[in-house]
Amino acid sequence: MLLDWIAASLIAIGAVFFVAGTVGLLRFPDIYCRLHALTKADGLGLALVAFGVALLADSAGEVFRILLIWFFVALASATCGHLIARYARQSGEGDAHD
Amino acid sequence: MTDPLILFDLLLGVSVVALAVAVMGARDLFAAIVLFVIFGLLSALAWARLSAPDVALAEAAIGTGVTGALLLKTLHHLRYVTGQLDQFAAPGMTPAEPVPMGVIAANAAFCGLITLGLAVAYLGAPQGGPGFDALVAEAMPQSGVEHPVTAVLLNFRAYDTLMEVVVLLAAVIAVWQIERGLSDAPSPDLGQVWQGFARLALPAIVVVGTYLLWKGSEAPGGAFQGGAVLAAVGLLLLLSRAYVPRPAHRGAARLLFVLGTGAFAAVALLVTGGGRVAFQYPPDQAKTLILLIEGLVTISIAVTLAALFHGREPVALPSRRDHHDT
Amino acid sequence: MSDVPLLPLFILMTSLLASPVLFALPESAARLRTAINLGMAMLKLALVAWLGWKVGQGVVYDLRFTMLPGLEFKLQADPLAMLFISLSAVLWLITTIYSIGYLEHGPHRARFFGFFSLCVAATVGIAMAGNLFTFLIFYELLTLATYPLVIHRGTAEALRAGRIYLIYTLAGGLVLLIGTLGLWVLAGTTDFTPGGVLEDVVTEHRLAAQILFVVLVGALGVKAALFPFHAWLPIAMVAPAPVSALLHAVAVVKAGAFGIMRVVYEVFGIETAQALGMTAPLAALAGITIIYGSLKAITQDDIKKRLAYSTVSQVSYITLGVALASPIAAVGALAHLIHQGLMKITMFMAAGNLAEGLGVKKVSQMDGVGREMPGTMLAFSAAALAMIGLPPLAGFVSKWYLAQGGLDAGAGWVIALLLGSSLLNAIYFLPMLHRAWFRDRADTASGTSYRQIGWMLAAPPITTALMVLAVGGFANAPFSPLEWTRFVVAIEYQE
Amino acid sequence: MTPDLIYGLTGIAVFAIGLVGALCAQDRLRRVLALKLCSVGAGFILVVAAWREPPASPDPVPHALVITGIVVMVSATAVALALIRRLQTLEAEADE
Amino acid sequence: MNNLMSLDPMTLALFLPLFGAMAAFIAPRAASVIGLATVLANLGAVGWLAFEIRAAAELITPLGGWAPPLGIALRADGLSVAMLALTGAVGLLVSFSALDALRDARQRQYFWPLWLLLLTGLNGVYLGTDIFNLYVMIEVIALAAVGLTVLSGTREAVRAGLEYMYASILGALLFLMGVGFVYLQLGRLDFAGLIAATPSAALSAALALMVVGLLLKTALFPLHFWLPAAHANATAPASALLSGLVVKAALYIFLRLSTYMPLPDEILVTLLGALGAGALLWGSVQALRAERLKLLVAWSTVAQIGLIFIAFARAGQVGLVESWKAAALLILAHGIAKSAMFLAAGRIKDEVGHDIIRDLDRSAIRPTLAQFTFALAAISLIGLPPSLGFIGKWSLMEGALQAGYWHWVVATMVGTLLSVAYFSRVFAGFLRFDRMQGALAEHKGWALADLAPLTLALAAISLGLMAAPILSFIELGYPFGAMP
Repeated sequence: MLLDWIAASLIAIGAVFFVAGTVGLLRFPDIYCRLHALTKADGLGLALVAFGVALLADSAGEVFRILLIWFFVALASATCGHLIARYARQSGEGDAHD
Repeated sequence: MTDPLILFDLLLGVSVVALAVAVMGARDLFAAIVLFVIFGLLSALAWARLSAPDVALAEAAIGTGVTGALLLKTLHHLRYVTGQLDQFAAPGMTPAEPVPMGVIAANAAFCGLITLGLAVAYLGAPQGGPGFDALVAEAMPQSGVEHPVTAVLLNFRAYDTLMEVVVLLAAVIAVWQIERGLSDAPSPDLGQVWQGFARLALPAIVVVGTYLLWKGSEAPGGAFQGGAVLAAVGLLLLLSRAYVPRPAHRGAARLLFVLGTGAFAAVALLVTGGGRVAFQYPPDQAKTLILLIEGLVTISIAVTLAALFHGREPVALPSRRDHHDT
Repeated sequence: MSDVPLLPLFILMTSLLASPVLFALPESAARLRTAINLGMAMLKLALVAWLGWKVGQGVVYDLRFTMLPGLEFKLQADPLAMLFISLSAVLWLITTIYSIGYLEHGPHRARFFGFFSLCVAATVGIAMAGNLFTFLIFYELLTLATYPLVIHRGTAEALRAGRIYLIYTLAGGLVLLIGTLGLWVLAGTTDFTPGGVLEDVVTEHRLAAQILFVVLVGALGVKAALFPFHAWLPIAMVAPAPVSALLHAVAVVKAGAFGIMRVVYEVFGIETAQALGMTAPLAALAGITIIYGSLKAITQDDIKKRLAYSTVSQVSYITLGVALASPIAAVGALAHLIHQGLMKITMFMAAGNLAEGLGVKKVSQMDGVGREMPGTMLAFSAAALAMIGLPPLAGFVSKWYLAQGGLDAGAGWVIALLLGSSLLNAIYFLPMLHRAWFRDRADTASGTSYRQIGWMLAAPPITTALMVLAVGGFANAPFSPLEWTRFVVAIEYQE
Repeated sequence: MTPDLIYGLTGIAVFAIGLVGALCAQDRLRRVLALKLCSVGAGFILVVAAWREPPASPDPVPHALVITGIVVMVSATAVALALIRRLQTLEAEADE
Repeated sequence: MNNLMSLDPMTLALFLPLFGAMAAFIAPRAASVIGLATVLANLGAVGWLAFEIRAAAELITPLGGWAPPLGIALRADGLSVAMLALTGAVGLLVSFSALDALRDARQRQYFWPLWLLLLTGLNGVYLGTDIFNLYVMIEVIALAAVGLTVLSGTREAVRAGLEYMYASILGALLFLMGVGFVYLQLGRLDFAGLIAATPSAALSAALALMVVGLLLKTALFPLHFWLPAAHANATAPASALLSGLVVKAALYIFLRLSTYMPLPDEILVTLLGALGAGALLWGSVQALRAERLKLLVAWSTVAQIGLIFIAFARAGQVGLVESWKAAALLILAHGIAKSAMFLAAGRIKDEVGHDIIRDLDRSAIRPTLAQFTFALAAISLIGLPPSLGFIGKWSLMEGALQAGYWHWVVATMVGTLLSVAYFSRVFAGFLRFDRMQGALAEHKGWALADLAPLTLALAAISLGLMAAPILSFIELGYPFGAMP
């Protein structure tokens, strides 16, 4: 029961981070700020949610798989952030308020 | 007592519709494609919610993943051709004139009318009404597999599935035909971080794809989902230029495209005889045959989807990147 | 000789099968083409003679082939058909000879003779059609086969004429299709039956039957050049002379007139047609056409145009004879079918010779041509005099019977009509003869001197002119057209 | 209120949006997107129709049909996109 | 080999072209040989099937041994065999002419697999009994057909092909949505289920969606916008296949569906007829205005499809038994004549070097036989006796007269006259030579390549004489009304 509550609060906090990241994505002026908001907030949010869900899992195998998912999503997210930043810098787009 | 998740359903439903409107309304094509990908993923979520995990997987992997990749590749090509490649968020191919309100209103009204008409018909139909449930339950023991969707796909309605693979084959032939002699947009150099990611992700994807295929006979998953995931391997290889298609590979590629369809059709034909018709697997060999077909079809699907992403058939690379090659 | 049931089919095939062979021959194979043309024409003549003999003996030929359930393709050889087939067989041979002479050096001979052959096949088919459905098939075939002949010269003018011709005749064919359908729906059969097939229907569907009559006769009237559907005929004069000869004497115009005969006699039956009150208006229309054609002919300077309007007028004699609903008039009508053919073909071939030999194409250029080309002009003169109705020539015989028939039917105005028409005929033919024989050749008129024409051009008009003399002079001999006509009329009037 | 009702109407709305888009959109790529929306809409209807009130399990046949539909659609999309790429190249060459 | 002996001809007709397509794709160098052999074998299978149908009237094979509605059955009756035979025979002759018409090796290499896949799809449609299966089949047809449309690779062809693709996908998706509604209401998707169903709102919606989708695919006015450009810009063999065969598949499905799920309202039937009349007029007017020969032929397809819908509509719900026969005859007639015409037009274009109607006479080269073929095909399309087109028109008008529908008779007549008008534009070009420059070449174009179109054109004319046996054949198995 307690575990349930902890899990729920972790997921809720994770969701808050996601919301914050999304607000940042929508509100920040240029591409680097947006990336910053997105990668940071989402990375943390994802971790919290994944951890929360892992607490609710039935078996060790399931926990393992959730962690695997977290690992790969985080990796992909980081790579994407890198690619966007790199592309923005190459095309000189980051300076413009777009 | 309503299901507590109904709120979630409502929210999801509204989001899906809103995203659909956004996909049509977004002024930037790139944004439209990204919105479309989100739309597809949320739709898949909805289908998972409707106890259709196989469909959700297929939609996420093929309907959204592969389709999204195809769309982005095309957008990239268009911008290359029209010389807009350098702009980070170029406007769409259409002049970005604002659409008059009257047109929007008319479209909305038209849209509403169709929705209304179909909704009336939908609400008049029996909900959760008759279906194949009983027939499938009755036939399952003879199907050779434990998962009903796989049984339908590869046994009860295997004819449909064969033709579906044929559609895929037709698509790749048509694409090769259409794009012959077409020059490529230069693929972007994605840098070291990307290469590292690709190296790490590749084996994991192979494992996941194979796992999906293997699980297909008893649980959600199967040839199409597995094939799509494996196709991602192909996409990664192509994007990271770890694999560059060459003319010499054409024959092998043709063979791989045809492999699944050919094996499927051959098995379907060869089981006939002794009173059995096409597709009528002998019950004791049904599982083996179905697994054989699934395995080969998965390979073909993966290769075909990757080829659809790559587009034109492999041609000799020009010595210099030239606008009009071959 | 044993009986050959497929004889009508063979006759059809002599020209139908010749056609693709002629198409396939290279332009340069002139000898072979001539051999095939003449051989087939003679073969057909022989077969027709045989068939005529058999039919005269009372043998019934009836070939059927089901095309749609209940709807048959049917060939028959009744006496009426024999009349028309004989005409076409004889004139085909003559026109073929003439065409070979006429087109010896022209382009597209393969095409010309292919369609020419097809055209004759269609005419034979029209003659032997056993029901309206079969008639329709050959009627449309005739249109298609004659169109390329009309525009054979390939000039812009020819193409314009061809387009008008095609629109008129195909529209007529379409209306005929509707009429055939209507007959099929109304009567359940389209068979040609002496006495008609609508007797039982008319009491109940009087209006429908009346409409059907108008539709059918109107459709056929297009090819028969019945006023006001005649406009295509003078325009189609741009065709080469042998084509004009064929069109006017044998094929197109006659197909229409023959069709009217079939419809009045064997679809409606003369009594039914009378009962419907349709014969009198038809006779009146024919009368109008006769006078109108003659009046228009007078004003034409172009020889072929004058002849064309003359045809408009003369063909309506046939319709008139049919519409008068008297057996005697019918004899006149049927005889005129033959007589007009012989007379008109003579004149067209003669006109063609004038154009070939002297470059004369207009009446005003005809001064003194008789001395330059006496044979041709003698033939022309004989035919013209016959056309006017000089006894005992062919035209007189038909007009005589028509007049008698008019009296028989109680239509006295026919006498006046015929007298008036003959007067008009004289007005437009006699000046031509006068110029040809009694005026001096004006050297400056056309500027061209006489060019020798071969026997293939010279002989045919003289031959047909002799026939014109013969059918008039020996009208009462056994197996003359007139005698045969009486035989036919006896059947149609079920006497 | 049950999920099938909600998602059924969702599917119909998505289909209608796609239909109107396919008829009205000017841009070539967006018309492909519109068609894709139509196919998802049709998929919704079949998935919804297969749904049964839990604990009953859904009818597997429509699921199989939708999977088939998805694969068919990706094939058609690929061909349409190839045509778009080709056409754009040809037009660009003609402009030069 | 004992296994193969127990195969039934329907399965063969499906699998032969499929294997042929795969073989032709794998071995591009041997594609022509493989293709021809496959098309021949396919015709053999169809012949065998026709033979069996004559005896048994209908054949059913439940694939996989699973009876419908769970499984999918193949079913053949007189009508479907007639369509298969049309496809097989026209396909064979088009294949022959493709040997000559496709001179580019790469075109040839892709033509065969695409065409054989198209054949697979067409055969599948004619043997299908399950509406979802039909959806998959029309997608097979669509992809292969689009591939064939753009075979020439010109800008116009690709643009037309893209429009065609959009229309095809949209039509198929409308159909799929209809399939969804059928499942929603009935819980099954086979024809037998449709026949047994009682009318309901969902089924009406399903029918509406499917019919609109099919009309889009078959290009009934005003949904024809994609057709003229697509058919006019394809290479000649592809045009022949598209116009002669591909649009017929959707028409066939429409014919089946509209009888299994009768249109709920007489007004709708009349509306379809009115659209047909609109197509007849609009297509003819556009054909009159077309500047290029192939475009004229393509517009005439629009008009002819309108005629087929008039045939469908003219007797309404009550007399449909006769209506569908007239429609089927017209479908067969158009399939044969139009493919002959497109092949002939392609030959003319190849020989003369262009297909501008106005300038057709300017050339010293006169592909006589191709022009003759064109004229013969036109005779059938105009509906002059004794062609098959005439028989179709005759049965159409006979039924309309009997039912007292004068307006359909008038519409048909007007359409016929217009077709005379626009085809005579072409004939005039063939026959005039006064503006010609240079010497007249003699009988140019007597090529072996003319043989296939000529055969088709002659068949279109002479099959009219066979109308009675054809009619009694398509009645076999009583395609409409009775079902397993």
